[in-house]
Amino acid sequence: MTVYLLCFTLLLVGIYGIITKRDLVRIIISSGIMGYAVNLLIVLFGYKNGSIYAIFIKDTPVSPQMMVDPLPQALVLTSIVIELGTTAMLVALAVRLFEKYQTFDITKIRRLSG
Amino acid sequence: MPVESWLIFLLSFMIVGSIIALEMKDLLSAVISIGVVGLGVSVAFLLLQAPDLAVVQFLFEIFSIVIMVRAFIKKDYHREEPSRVNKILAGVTLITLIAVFFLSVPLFKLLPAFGEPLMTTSRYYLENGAAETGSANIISAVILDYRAYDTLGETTVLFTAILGTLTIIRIKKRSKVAEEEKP
Amino acid sequence: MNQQAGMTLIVKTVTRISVWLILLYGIYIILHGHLSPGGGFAGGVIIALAFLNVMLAFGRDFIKNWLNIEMLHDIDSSSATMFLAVGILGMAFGGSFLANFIPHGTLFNLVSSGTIQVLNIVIGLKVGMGLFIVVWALALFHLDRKELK
Amino acid sequence: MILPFFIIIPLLTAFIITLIAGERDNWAVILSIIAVISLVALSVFCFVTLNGRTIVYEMSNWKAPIGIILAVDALSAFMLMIVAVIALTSLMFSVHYIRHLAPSWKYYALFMLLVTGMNGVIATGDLFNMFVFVEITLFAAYSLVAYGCKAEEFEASFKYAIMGSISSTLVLVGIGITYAATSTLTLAKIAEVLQQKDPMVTLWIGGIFLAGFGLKAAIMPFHAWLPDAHSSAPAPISAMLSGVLIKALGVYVLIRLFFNVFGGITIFNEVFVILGTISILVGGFLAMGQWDFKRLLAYSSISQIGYIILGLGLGTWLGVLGAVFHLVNHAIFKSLLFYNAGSLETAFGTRDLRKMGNVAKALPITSFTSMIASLSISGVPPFNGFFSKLIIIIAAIQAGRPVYAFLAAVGSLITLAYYMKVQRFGFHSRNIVPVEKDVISFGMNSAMIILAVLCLATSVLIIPGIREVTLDPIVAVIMNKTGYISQIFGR
Repeated sequence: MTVYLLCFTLLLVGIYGIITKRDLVRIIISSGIMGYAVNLLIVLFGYKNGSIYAIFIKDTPVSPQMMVDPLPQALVLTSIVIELGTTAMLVALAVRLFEKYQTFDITKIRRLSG
Repeated sequence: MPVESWLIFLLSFMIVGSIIALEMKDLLSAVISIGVVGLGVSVAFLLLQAPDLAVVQFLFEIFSIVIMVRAFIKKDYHREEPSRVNKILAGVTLITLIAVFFLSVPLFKLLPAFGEPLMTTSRYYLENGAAETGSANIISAVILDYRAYDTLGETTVLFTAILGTLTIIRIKKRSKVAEEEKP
Repeated sequence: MNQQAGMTLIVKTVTRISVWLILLYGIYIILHGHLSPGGGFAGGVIIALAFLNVMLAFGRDFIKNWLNIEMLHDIDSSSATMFLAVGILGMAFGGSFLANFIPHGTLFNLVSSGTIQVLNIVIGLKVGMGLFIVVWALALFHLDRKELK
Repeated sequence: MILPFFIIIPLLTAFIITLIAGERDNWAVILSIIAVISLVALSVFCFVTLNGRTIVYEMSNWKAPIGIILAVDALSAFMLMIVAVIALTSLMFSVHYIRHLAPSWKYYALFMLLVTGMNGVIATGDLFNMFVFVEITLFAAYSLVAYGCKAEEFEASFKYAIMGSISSTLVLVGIGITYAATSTLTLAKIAEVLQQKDPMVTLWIGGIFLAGFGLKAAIMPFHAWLPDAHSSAPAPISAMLSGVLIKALGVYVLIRLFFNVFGGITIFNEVFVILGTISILVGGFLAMGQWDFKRLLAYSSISQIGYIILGLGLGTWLGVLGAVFHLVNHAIFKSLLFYNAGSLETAFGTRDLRKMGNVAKALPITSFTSMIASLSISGVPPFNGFFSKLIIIIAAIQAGRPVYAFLAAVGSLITLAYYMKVQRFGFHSRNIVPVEKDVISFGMNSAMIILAVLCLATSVLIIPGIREVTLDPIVAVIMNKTGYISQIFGR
């Protein structure tokens, strides 16, 4: 239970960073933190006490009951790649924004009214 | 229960690391502390018996650090501009997030405790995954056979992200030098 | 090969050896995707990091003629099309989209799990080429901005 | 048997366009138009031959809870048809518009990926798979919004990307908690397991998903990103975003989750009604003050989405009928209005209503179709907007909520007001402004005419004879609530 709550606080730190930070790079960093927290939370849901990784090895028979839950791990493998896609896209946008506005401060990037 | 205590230590280390990453004035050290937090996640995956994930997280972490350093540190801009952070907004968000935290504590009790997952569908994967798909690595079996459609979507996400980044950075596919940017 | 591009001589000589080992390790991870941890995604990123290593050590112009960048674009999109082709073949032979229609072979040996291995290779190529193109685009973007000034 | 083709056709086209892309983009244009026409034919065929059944297609030959399934019922087939039709008209409009803006094959590849993502979200019956295809749609939308490479477009795309990453994180947290509570990912199985679980879990999951997908549907508290993103995108893309994307990613998913999976809990219906009404009023007031044509249309989208959410929140048969009918009407006339904005922009080079001159003679088709669209969106009788808003208002009265009915009517008046402003300044103002001669191509005009005709045609849907065949099976699917489980598992 405490592990879930710690992971949830990591998520809240990420959300805090996105809402209050002024600097584009900080916003990209906090979106990264949010991604880590969510991936970790899903894998935490899939862990079984005293289990081993879900890979059969040639000559050491392992009973399937002793293995950890493979489904959350498959989901998180996909969402890690999505995280990288988001970061690459945000970095590309931030670079072009810096080229146009010569600043990383989101409050100064205000050409759109309202 | 060594795993849970190790995880609690690692998670609190990561929370401190990410707070430092947000509050640090210098940009380069902020990016580096985020790298450390990412590697902490990779170690946590190892503790949670997920070697597949630890490798992929570790490598993708290196990649996002390379992209960020490549894009941001090259500029002659290391210190964050001293913009006036809106104190009220920061205070209000902090209070609401703490309230959300305490509201969700009883809700986390509803879920099965840490270490006792229900595993109704994934018991099928473990029992006859190797037999039906012929792959020893059950996670590869789940990704590439049982839920191969997810991975098709996943490849398309990566394809779209790369195509989108190229569109935004306006590198023409055929020409050698980037075309002159229209003002 | 002009000396001033890229890093010092020591880094270049070390990279000249280590790049091939990294590439070999990446291919190993892709091929053994269904037996050991790792697989298409991990192996692909290792290949992308190998190319990145060369680009950082030897500079952009060296890599432009060492690697044909247009070919990378084509491999990237053709491997994505191959993934879809395997899916359609599965629909034709295996009964439904993305079915595992290739015979599984015996457990634990190298060529053993039908389309899982084929898809691992396809994803490895896709992730490897695609990620290197992203970093290449970022590097090229800085190149022309300096010339603009 | 035909279900995977909804995803294969656009995806294969996108990959082939990337492969054969040369300097000139006419290959890309031909391929994508062929693909979208085949999608329109496929979706119409699928909707017609459906008559009330739910087609289930098991991916890679595995049964429902083990593998992933595609589940298409009347609601999904209807949404697939809307996506295909609006994609076809947007493509026809963008052939000339994009050549005028920045010709490149990338636009058409990203457009096909956008259509793939939406088709994937609508057709799938698996929760995590829906999230992956939502991500595809969002990535394609970010880069298409930033396609023009101007400063405001990067800013709008960055803010849209940040909002998108927050909502994706919330959705992923929701999926994690749903998996922890029910340990399955197939929507029908989740619904089945959630019935035996403690109702607090369903409320918690519903709250997180409401926040996550509400952000994508730009419902009131989460609407901030929409005006920037929809106004700075190229016109055909804002038509796709406003007309279809916020519906396929936002409203459709909310319907599927809150009616078919969670079984329409009264608390969420109340929340929908309140949020919908706030969206109607605030969206309308904000739209009044706008002078930029596309920002005005973006704010009016928020207000019209409010009507759909209000209709759904009522939970009665009539309310849901009004919501579904308004959903298709809004897709049609909002896309038409964005096309008009696009053609005005190419003709005058500006989006500011004050700087526009007398268009009636210079661009006859644009001004005539925009008159039709403005009348139908503000609910003037012969057009489709009138009937759907009327049904929602009557349903609100019947459901014993006269206050919301009154507010909806006020919202409709506000809509009428700012569209009259658009007509007066945009199309019939007195100042003479130089107009670029014959810059509106045949493709753009035909796209506008098709949608104008559809504006009239869809008002026919309300006649009882035709309604039984078209709208009633959709409302039956939604009102069936957790009957969705027996539809999927066939018992």
